[in-house]
Amino acid sequence: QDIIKIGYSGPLSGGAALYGKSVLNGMQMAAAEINAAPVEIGGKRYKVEIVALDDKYNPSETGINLQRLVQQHQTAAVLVPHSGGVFAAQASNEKLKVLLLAYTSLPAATERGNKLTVRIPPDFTTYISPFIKAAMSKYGKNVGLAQADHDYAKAWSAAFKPAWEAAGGKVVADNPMSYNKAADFYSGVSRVIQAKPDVLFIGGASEPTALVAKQARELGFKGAFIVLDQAKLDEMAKITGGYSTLEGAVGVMPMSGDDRPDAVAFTTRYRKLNEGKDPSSEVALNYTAVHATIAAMKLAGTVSDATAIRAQMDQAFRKLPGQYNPASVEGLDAKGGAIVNAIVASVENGKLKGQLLRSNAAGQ
Amino acid sequence: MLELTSVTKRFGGLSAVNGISVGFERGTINAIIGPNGAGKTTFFNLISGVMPLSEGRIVIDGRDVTGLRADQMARIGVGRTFQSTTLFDNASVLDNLIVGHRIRTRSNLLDVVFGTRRLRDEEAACRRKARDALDFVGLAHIEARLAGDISQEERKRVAFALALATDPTLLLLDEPAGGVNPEETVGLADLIRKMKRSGLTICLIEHKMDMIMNLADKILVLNYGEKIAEGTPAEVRANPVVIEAYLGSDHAHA
Amino acid sequence: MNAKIGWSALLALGLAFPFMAGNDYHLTVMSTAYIYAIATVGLNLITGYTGQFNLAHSGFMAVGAYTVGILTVDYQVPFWIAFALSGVVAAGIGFFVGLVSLRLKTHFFSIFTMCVGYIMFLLIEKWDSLTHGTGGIVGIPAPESAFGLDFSEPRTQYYLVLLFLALSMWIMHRIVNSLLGRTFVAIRNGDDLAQALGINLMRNKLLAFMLSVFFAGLAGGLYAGYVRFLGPELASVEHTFDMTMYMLIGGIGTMAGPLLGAVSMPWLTQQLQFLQDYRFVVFGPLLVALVIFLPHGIVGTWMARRKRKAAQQVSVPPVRLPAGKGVRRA
Amino acid sequence: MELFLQQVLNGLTLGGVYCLVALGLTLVYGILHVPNFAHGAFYMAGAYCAFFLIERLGFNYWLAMAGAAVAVALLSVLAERLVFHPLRKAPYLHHMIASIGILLFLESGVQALWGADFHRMATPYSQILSFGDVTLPAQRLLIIVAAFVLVLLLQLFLKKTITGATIVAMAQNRDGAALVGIDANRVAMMTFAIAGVLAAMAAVLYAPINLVYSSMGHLVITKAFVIIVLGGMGSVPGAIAGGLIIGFAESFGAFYISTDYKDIIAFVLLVAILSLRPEGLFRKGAY
Amino acid sequence: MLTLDKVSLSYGSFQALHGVDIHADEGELVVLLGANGAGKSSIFHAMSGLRRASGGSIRFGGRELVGRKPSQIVEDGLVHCPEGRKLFPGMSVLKNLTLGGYVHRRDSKGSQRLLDDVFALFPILHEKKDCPAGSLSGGQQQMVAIGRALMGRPKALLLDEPSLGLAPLVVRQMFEIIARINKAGTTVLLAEQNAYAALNIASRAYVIEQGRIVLEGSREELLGNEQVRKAYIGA
Ligand SMILES: Nc1ncnc2c1ncn2[C@@H]1O[C@H](COP(=O)(O)OP(=O)(O)OP(=O)(O)O)[C@@H](O)[C@H]1O
Ligand SMILES: Nc1ncnc2c1ncn2[C@@H]1O[C@H](COP(=O)(O)OP(=O)(O)OP(=O)(O)O)[C@@H](O)[C@H]1O
Ligand SMILES: [Mg+2]
Ligand SMILES: [Mg+2]
Repeated sequence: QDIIKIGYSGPLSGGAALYGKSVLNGMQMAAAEINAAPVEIGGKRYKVEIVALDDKYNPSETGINLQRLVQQHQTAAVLVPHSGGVFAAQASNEKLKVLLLAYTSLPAATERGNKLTVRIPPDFTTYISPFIKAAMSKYGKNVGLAQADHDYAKAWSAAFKPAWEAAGGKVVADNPMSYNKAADFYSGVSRVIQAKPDVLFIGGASEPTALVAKQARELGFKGAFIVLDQAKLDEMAKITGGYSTLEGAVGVMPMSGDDRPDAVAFTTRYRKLNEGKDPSSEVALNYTAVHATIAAMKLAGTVSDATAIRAQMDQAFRKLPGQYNPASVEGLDAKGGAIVNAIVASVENGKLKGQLLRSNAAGQ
Repeated sequence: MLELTSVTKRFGGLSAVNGISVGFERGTINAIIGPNGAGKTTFFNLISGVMPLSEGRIVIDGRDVTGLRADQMARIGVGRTFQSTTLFDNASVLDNLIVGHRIRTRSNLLDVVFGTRRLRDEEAACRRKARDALDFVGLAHIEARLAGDISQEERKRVAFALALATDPTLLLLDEPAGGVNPEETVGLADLIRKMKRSGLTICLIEHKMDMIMNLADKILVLNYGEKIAEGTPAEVRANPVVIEAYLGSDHAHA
Repeated sequence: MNAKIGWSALLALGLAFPFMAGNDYHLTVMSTAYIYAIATVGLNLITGYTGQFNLAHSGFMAVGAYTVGILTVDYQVPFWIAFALSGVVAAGIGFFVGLVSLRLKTHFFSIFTMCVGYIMFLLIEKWDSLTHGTGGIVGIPAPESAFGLDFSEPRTQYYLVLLFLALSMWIMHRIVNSLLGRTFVAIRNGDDLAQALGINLMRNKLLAFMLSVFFAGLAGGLYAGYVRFLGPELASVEHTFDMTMYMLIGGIGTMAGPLLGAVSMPWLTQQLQFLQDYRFVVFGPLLVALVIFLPHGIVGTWMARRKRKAAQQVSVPPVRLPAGKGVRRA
Repeated sequence: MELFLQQVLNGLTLGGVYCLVALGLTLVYGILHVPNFAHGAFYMAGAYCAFFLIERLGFNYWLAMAGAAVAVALLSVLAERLVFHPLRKAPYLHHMIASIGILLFLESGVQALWGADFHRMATPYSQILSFGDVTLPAQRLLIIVAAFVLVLLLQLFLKKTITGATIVAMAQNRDGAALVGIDANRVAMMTFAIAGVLAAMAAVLYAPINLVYSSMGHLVITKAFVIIVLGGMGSVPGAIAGGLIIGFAESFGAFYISTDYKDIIAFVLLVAILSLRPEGLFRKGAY
Repeated sequence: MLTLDKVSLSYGSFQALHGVDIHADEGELVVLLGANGAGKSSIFHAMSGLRRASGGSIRFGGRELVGRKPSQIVEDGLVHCPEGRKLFPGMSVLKNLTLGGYVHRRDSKGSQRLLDDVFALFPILHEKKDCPAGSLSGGQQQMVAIGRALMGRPKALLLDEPSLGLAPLVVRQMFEIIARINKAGTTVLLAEQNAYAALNIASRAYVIEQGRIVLEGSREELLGNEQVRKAYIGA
């Protein structure tokens, strides 16, 4: 019985360790499931092993780890969950002939033509117009921007602003904040509130996002929140002490609120394995990615030819049995980015209400 | 050669040196004495440019040097030693001394990178100068010892050598015999005389009256930053103001 | 003479390393370590030899890296030209930073430069139009082939970095052992005394500072061509701490120490990868122990012992007779 | 006007927390003559202690604060004994690296023990007070009041008690202190303990309006450094004034200039002030 | 009551004391004479524990002092009033004096009484009791230093060059006070360069050169010794 190794290089220590560990958790959960019934590829039976290395969120260490994973561990695929690491890995992954599973929503990860990259999360721009529709119709046309200031949030707001204006709205305040470096958001939030917005655009990591929402309420803000997808509404509710503070918030439906049967089954499984903790979308998507990678190997009939595996990834996602695809990835687009039919969630009367992003897929 | 006109230094409200005017002749030994805190070290700091003057004028060989920085003063030829000597303890005595002549060299970064002729010549010159200076103070035999391992008196001599390596014309010595025993003090006094013979002008601060009285051509007495007396050892020793403020009856008429 | 043999042996080892290394991973670790070694050797000049502890060093490394990144990606300047500028730009900025900061002494200087480092970091992060902000600079080209060498190959890259490391060491060796180096050391030992010896403090400290950040900039330029992606975290003060640690562990104020530290520590942290979560639980106390028990670093401790021995062989300290004045009491 | 007052209150809140951390740092500086980079980790440890006392053992907020203060004081004293005391004659670079070692150890230790998750500490005082248009959550008021009281107590302790005077005496003249019979080791340990207590209390006061996570100390410690340099190293009034200055600079900067650039404001302020007054605002000459 | 037996002391590689033997009986006033750097202060440092003797033994009232901490030695009743005063410059005169009684802090009444005595001894200090010690003149600072040492209720008092840098008038006053303290029952060890004045109030004296005791004798013996007159009195 041989072993397929899938590498991971991401933060396991320092400030971003929590995030890195959720990603790794999802990967390991998938590996455990596969190993329960070893796969057969090209006539051989395989087990899957996840090899994890810490890169402290530091791109140059990602570069080193990639080399190490490929050359010492002969990993066929490596998952990197941060954009800097992805870009650094892309300097050599083609030469190393290793499949790069990029967990970053930045379109640049796939737009630069790297032939061995798969972008796991969906393109965030698909969320923008349903979010705007939901918030603007009920709460008003003035939006204040108070999102985080890291790369992803910046890309989000850059796409969001023109869309909001195109929908007839007005940006009354634009005040990005350091969610992970600021000691206090009070002044920053009051600066945005001062412009009397109807809607606040917020988002970064869930917990500070929740603080921003909470402080906005404390300062008298009564409108809606548009929450960019990095922040998970369920995790935010834990910080704010329930959904009532988040009344009117629009965001992506968290895994725990996704009532599609595959998602519910996954959530139940995950809770059982993790002391009742809810899975986040990082867990679900990277779980799916590992399953899909193995499926692609099966389709390609090879565990080592990255080009052949990459060519089968789209198919692999499409054909993945529902139980292994809790996040409902429907396939890859032309550039290698995942297509996902997510659920847009809004908080109404203290409860999450969901609506599928593309209702034509509702018949699933 | 050195002319000071109403030199003053104030620290906040305190006048550490207050309106001192004095002149020192070329090739003489001049002592500055006074109680602790009288402003002697400060007086040296002013002459050597370590601190800017609050008021007054300093003229060396007819040239007004008021307001020059310490390194500029050194270039003009003012060398000095410090009340407590700092040497690089982990290097040999010679290595400590080589930098002393740096001031008279001109090689720069480019010379260093390209290893030019000039650099090599100047390094040799510095080495030679260091050896000469060490020879002059009578320590040629310890050039290879670590500076941290030599005795107190040897440190004082190395400090002299370091100052001599800068090719000074005026040498300021702050308590050169401080922490040195009476026997060795005699040796140091001889060394200071030898420097005088070689043409240097010397100013020194010292509490050891026996040494001063035998050595100095002229004594300047400070108290609370003011000049209270100036003159030959005999004059100063007989001066009642000095006896009152500093010498006490013990040293008078010794 | 001994030293020459030692250095030649080290160089030979460096040249032979790719043939001994099992795979490119080892080359990558080594090349990255060399890049940081160049920066560390630079830091050693201002901190170890001149005695001014600069905490903005990684900021200057980032300046060099971004010089290459911005010029090659946004202005299509060939790598080699941009690279040539990386050290110069860092030194240029170093001039202005040094002019203000070098008036301060000891930890005032350190904390001041720490703030300067932060400002550099924040500027890189916020100044989107120039630095691409938090997104970082993507797609930096590998150094163009020259003399028929393809610098996107790990092995040639390794030799390229090694070449610059050797050059840096050689230049540093020249500086440190020249009158200029002695001037810097004199400033470290006591700036009052140095000034009294006619050394212009500001000019020399500034020169040391600019040289030091020149090396940082150069290392940054190499980094840009090697990692080919740049993000603001390159400027974060943690990297300066890392370099300080390399310097201290190897032996601050020595030639070989910082090199040894910078090359060996990354291997140590790589070896500790298996500890995963516990990596720094082990590493932290290790660091403390090293500092307490080997205060002069590995090379420093060894050198001090050797020097003392050599010095004692040269001359026997003169024996002093007791003064024996007066009546010795009964 | 309300908005202005709002910023004043924000500045006081931030300034209060910064003051407490900076005071600990400046007291330790008086003893060590070296900035202690591990102080931020003590702050973090304080928040974690209290959090687990509340969550796992069901302590109430104030008891948890006391528990955290004791625990961090012990931790701080331990660091003094095991690390800084053996290093007391080493150059300051060594202290710095050693304190970074402690920092790495504590942070990764906390992470290994309790995971990297963000935690939220509940406050017993969740009311929101309003004065006209000025909003003030009770916890923020508590921070302001508590910081004020603690600073006052510390001042009284240092000025009015003989034990407090020993700390000041050590900072002013170490040999002199030994000669009147002050046990240098005891005072050093006491100072570290007080610094630990202040850091823990600051953390527990602040945690309910923020989050508890392993790198939470970074931010505060960097600011605290800026503060004690600004105020003059080792100066208690300087640390207080510096804390308030940075607190206000951040709240007003974030509001009136740019939230995005508010961190730069604090650092630029320091760089500007140090360029003009190298010895800080409150330090007269050298002693 | 105080005996030094073959005490040595080194600063790094430099040995400052080479086997020094000294003793002082209860109620004596013993003077240490020696040039700059002879090792007088080093002897005091070894006694008060500021520097650890590298060899030999120091016994005080039957107790070995080598290895004891300075704070314990003060508690034992041996108080050192150092060269250069080592005051707390930013603290008030009163605070400096109060801290002098630190080891007796439990007996605040006794300390209060002693404080009154000190103020009686140095009336000027009472006037200046709220001024920062650093702002006083040299002579006044010396008084604070002696007062502070007295507050430690010394059985034996080590005075290191109390006349250093003081105007002659103040010097004479200082020696009178020292004699008075001694008369009141405190054993005093006095290091001085001002040999003549010191010998005048001394019971016995030692002469130190280069870290070695080279001469010992009663006041009369030393005053009568030709070499001592030449080397240290200068007349
Ligand atoms: N940098 C300074 N800032 C403030 N005051 C100072 C400074 N330097 C010296 N002083 C003060 O100026 C006065 C004169 O000091 P100085 O060191 O010149 O005395 P000195 O005569 O050399 O004494 P000693 O014999 O003890 O060396 C003293 O009162 C001292 O406290
Ligand atoms: N901290 C130190 N480090 C190195 N050497 C020292 C130190 N303190 C004193 N010495 C040296 O030890 C010797 C004895 O010094 P000590 O201070 O005991 O002399 P002293 O007799 O008190 O002189 P003074 O009359 O100047 O006070 C001197 O040579 C001095 O230079
Ligand atoms: Mg002086
Ligand atoms: Mg003495």
